Amino acid sequence: MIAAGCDVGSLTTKAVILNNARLLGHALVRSSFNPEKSASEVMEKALASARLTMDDISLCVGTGYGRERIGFVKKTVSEISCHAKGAHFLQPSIRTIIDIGGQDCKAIRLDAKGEIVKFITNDKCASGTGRFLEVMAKLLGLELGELGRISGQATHPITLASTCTVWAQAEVIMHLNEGMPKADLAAGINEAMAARVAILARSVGIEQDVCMTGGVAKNPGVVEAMEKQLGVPMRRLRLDPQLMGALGAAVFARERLGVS
Amino acid sequence: MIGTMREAAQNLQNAFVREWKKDGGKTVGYSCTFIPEEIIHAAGLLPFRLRGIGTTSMSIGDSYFGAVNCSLPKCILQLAGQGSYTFLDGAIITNGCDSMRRLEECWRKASEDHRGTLPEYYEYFSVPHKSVDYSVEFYEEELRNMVGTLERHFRCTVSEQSLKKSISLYNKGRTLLQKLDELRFGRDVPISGEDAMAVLIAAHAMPQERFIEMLEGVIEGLGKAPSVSGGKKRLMLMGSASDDMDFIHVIEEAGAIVVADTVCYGSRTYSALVDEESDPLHALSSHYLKHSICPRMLGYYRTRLSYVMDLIRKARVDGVILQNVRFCDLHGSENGIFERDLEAAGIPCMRLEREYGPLTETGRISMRIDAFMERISTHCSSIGETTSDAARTRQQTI
Amino acid sequence: MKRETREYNLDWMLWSSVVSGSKVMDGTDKEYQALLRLIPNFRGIIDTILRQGEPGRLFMKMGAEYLDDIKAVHEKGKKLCFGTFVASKDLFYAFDNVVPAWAEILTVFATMMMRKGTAEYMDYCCEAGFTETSCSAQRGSVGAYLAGLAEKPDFLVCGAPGICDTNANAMQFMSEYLDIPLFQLTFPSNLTGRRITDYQRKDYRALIAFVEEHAGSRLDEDRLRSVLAEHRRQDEIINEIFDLTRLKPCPMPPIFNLFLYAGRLQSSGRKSLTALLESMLRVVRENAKAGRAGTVSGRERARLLMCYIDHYTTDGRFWQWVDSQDISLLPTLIFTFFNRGINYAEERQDQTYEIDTSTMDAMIDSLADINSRMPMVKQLRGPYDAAGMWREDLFCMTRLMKPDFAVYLGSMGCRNSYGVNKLIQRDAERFGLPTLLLFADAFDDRVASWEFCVEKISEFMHVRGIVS
Amino acid sequence: MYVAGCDVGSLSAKAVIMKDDNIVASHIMFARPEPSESARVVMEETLRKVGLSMEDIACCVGTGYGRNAIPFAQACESEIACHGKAAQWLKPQVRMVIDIGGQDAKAIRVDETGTVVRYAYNDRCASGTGRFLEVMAGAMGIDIEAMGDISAQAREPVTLSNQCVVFAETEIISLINAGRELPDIVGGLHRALSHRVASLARSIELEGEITMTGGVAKNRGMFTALEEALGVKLVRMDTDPQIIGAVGAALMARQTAAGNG
Ligand SMILES: Nc1ncnc2c1ncn2[C@@H]1O[C@H](COP(=O)(O)OP(=O)(O)O)[C@@H](O)[C@H]1O
Ligand SMILES: Nc1ncnc2c1ncn2[C@@H]1O[C@H](COP(=O)(O)OP(=O)(O)O)[C@@H](O)[C@H]1O
Ligand code: SF4
Ligand code: SF4
Ligand code: SF4
Repeated sequence: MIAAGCDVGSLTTKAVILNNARLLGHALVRSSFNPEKSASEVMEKALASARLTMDDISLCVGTGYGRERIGFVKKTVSEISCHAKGAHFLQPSIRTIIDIGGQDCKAIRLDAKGEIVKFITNDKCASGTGRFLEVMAKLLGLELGELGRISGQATHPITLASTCTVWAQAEVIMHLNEGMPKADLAAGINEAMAARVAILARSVGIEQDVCMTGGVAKNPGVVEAMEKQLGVPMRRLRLDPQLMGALGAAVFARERLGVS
Repeated sequence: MIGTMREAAQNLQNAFVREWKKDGGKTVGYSCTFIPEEIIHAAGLLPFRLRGIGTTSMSIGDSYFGAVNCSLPKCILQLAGQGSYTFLDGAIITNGCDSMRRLEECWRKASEDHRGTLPEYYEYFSVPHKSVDYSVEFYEEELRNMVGTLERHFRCTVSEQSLKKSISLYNKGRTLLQKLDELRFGRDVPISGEDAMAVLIAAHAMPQERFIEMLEGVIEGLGKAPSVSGGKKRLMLMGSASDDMDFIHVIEEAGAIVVADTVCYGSRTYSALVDEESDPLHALSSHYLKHSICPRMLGYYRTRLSYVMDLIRKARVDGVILQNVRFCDLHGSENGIFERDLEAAGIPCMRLEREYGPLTETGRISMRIDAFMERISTHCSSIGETTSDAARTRQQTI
Repeated sequence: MKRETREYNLDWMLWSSVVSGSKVMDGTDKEYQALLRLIPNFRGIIDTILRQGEPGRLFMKMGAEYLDDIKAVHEKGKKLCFGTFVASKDLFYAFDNVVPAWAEILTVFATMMMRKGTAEYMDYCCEAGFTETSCSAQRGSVGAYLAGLAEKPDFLVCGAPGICDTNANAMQFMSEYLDIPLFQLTFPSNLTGRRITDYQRKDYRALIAFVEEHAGSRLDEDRLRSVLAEHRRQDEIINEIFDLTRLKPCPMPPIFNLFLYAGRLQSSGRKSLTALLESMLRVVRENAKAGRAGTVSGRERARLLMCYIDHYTTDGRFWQWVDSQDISLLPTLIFTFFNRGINYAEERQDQTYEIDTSTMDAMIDSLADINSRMPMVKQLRGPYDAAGMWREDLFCMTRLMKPDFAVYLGSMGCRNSYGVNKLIQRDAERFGLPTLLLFADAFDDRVASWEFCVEKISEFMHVRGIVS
Repeated sequence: MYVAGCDVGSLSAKAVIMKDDNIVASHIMFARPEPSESARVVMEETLRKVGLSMEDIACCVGTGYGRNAIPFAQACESEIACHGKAAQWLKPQVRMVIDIGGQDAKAIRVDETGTVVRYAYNDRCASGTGRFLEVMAGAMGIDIEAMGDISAQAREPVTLSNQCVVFAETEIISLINAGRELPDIVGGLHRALSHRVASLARSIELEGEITMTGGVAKNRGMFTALEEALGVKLVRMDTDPQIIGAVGAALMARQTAAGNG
């Protein structure tokens, strides 16, 4: 039986199709203002990549901010549970997950069975979310992917004084004008991000293995800064970390179908 | 009947207040559960717990309070400044918490810019922060002053007799609320948390006599009512003041039922009865200082913890929501210790920070509640278990 | 918290910095310069302090003595009492086996001397479950204690309930988190009156009983008498210094402010403070005689009254900056202690305390009275415009010291002062005192950098025509 | 005698040339990353409009957040002083100026000579500034210029709970998803911002006639929302409110030049 998961996030919409433990297809699109449309779009793409049609899917579980509005979904599960499920599915030794998405960030701790012991989410301010990085990348004229890579070349990372995304932006502009190398700026940005998230992560209690999920986990600069901050290695997962929520949803669907 | 109470809970100047005013009755607002309603009642006045519901703007609240103050007193100030509280003939503010006590000055100042928005009777009373002999004595003296100022301003007399009568009336209300709790604590709960919240709020927003009358009816009706709790997880709400039924609604929409709480506006006021035998002011002073579970009484955390543990057991609670209004120091910090201790006892907890005021962030709140519900469903913790994973893993964490 | 941070104890680090700082002046100027290079992180503040000559050196020695006691408390077989600055020290120095450590003082030391301030300790509080919106003055050091990075206190004493929730909560949290007994001194919202005095004296006696129990020793009458006598002597010197600060130009060097209140908060009743104060008085007198301002240049361009607290972050550059701008810093408002005879209390003697050493009871009453007039305890316990509260104190100071402008600076955790600072600003402006509310945190430059603060203060001085 | 004022803001650079009591030319453009570059370009453009060159300018004063980087400015003044000065000069009855720019909001009280007597600025969060509206406009895919007209059609403006610019964006998206009308959302945004600014203004006590300056004042939705929030009619500037800071700087330049000559 074929199961699917669809994660309608604030910034991106993701879908994963599973047959037992085998990944048949996946897709990722930018979220539009209409979650229904984003969901069908991403699902079509995922189905195409798996050479399937909607009729082949026995059950699809939805998650993410827009989860209640996906037409083809029978059941919904929160993102927190999905990220936990997905990460545990890929790597059962994971005990702590740091998920940074576009609009929030979460720290989740699991037990050996993959069940959630504790979680914390940030919801005060946009600093410490993926959006912060996007704003900064745009400012530096870099692709999101580059922001992480280039920070490896930094020699003197800057320190950002402001926590507000918008003010931090002004600060970065100032440094840019001073002719500061982009690598140093990028490194400073990634470090600022990691420092903010590390507080959250530590308050949930770090236990190894630790992994990062969500789009920001694709930024190696943040991942390394995080390792430095927390003093533990981040376990790399075998699948695009941004898909973790959708994968978890698909695993839920599969469990629902009674496949163990 | 519950519908009427909901109406009373959702509107500032509700039908009961209007009726009371129409008959020439006077109303006195008060800021905190540490002010004995009995005294206001004994003076022939209607005690009305100050609230901040239905604000759509903070333009007045923010121009006096600072950016780091809690939104509850700010909302009250906003309403006051807008003239929504002109139905009050008096207001009593205390040093409940820091932001709340600053309401005293802010309201007074705001009334200079927004004329006619300060009740004529406007007083500040100082509630001690500990419950020892000399503080009970001190507070008794404050209460005596309160009686004096009320008598002078409203030209009434508060006799020992009338005080005793009020105490016994309010005790009756407390007893009934305890009965309601018993119904909520049973396996089959006949009332949703949202409705129960309406009842609890109404208790401080209408004449107590009327409230008692209605509550008796409600309880009788609930005795025969079907269960609304089937298959639902039983939650308890702790932390900052909350009089927002929509908030409870969001929680219950996730498939839970709120069966108990320890919050202000909720069931903070009736766990014990006032002694009816001894001198009334002394009895009130001692009751209010000794039976509160508010963290403003500093140094009594252990007492509160054992109260909470007891409540959790009695109400068969599956999980606890530890919420606090942003910048609420008292609950914000106490929730941290509660989380540690409750989790160690095997009770799943979730911390949530929110704003007081119209509930618009439902998306984020319900996402968390969903996740929490998913967590307790799989975890299936029962209170009997002593050490949970949480407790065990704490030792190993960094 | 980073692993590197976990490798050192906060009290040890502060001790070693201050002790070496207090010794750098002992050598030649060349040695001094060389040593300064070795301490890049707090070179600025050490230099600013030591440049004051003898008072600076005595200040460092006093700090070293204080920190040495704290760091080695258990080695010396003594008990460590941890608390907040709103409880006076005299009582504890009257026990021969109690060492008092106060959260805010340690935070200030660490904020000024450590490269990244106390950010990691502050964050550790949140990691431990303590609310991140609370006051940075406590979090800065409490975080280190929660993390076990300091000698564990034997008991806690807090004087903040009724004055400041967030402060009191920090102590309550610490007490529960580390399982340490806690005593809370409480205060009614008024300052004077028989009932109030009675209450406070009873509460203070309960405190003494608590300390005796946990220190395992009794309060010694003779020791207490000598501590209080020393305190009285210190008050007299301070009275004279304060009187001289009324002169235009103000003969007191800006950083003396820090010496004054830090000294009183950490070492009141101790000989080391008396020596420091005597030395300060000599300097101030000389400046006054010469008609010089206390600034390095000897000139005074403007008189600034910090109407709440000072700014401590980024190497304590606040004092350096004020000095370099030829701004006289008048005594910081909240750090006024209200001893009998002090000039700002001229017409309100009932708000002051008097030290009576005749009997044990009289001494305890004096202690209670001192304590109920501690910084913040006095000005923030009740409505800001009630008698003896913030507004009245501000106006009295303004009449007396004639500041050109006032700046409010506090902490983001401060519900109390943020709850009324707009009101006080409004009143101050009507009173004719230009007042700036600075949206920054005195202990945490992540809220707003020191550069931002300088810009805002300069802009204010300029726009409001305080300097041309 | 010609004088000039140059205001290099966070979002836009503005320049004004004055002769006697008249504004003879002005120009607004988006700020470049380098403030000195913005200043140079905006000044050149302004000069070009009246066929002048920098030599013709007796004095130029710089203001705005990039003021210290303007190479040709003889002096610098804070925006607070400039907005206060110019608003009162243009509308003598004005005693209070509310300036909302891209990066901050200020309430300024002036006396009858245009001298600042009190002021307050917003706290360190972008949510009370023009940037807030820009980000929201971006999220809804509409033009910032069109916001005023759209909000005029609002019937039931929404209430926003979130103060953070970025989170408010999420909220907007969910409101759109919930099927709320665009005008109601835009109206709600204006209301939210105007209430924040109104509380800022109230905190220094409203006095006399009030006007609004800065780029956001061009948005008529904000203008009416602020009038509602404050409960008073605002004085409308005949001059483009976005250049008021630069006008103030030019007035300061005139003073300096007169003092020198
Ligand atoms: N290729 C990439 N490299 C680095 N970071 C990325 C990349 N793609 C996305 N991101 C980051 O991930 C964030 C989006 O994360 P995502 O998990 O998709 O969010 P959501 O679930 O809220 O839609 C973006 O804000 C961006 O910072
Ligand atoms: N034509 C316009 N219509 C409506 N709003 C505008 C217009 N132009 C600019 N704005 C608003 O003005 C803000 C910029 O104001 P401005 O005074 O130029 O800022 P700064 O001085 O900081 O550069 C923008 O954030 C935008 O909200
Ligand atoms: S939380 Fe405590 S202090 Fe605050 S209003 Fe309730 S009882 Fe009073
Ligand atoms: S600064 Fe404010 S919050 Fe901090 S201790 Fe003082 S009153 Fe309390
Ligand atoms: S500081 Fe910036 S990022 Fe934070 S809440 Fe405000 S606008 Fe949002």
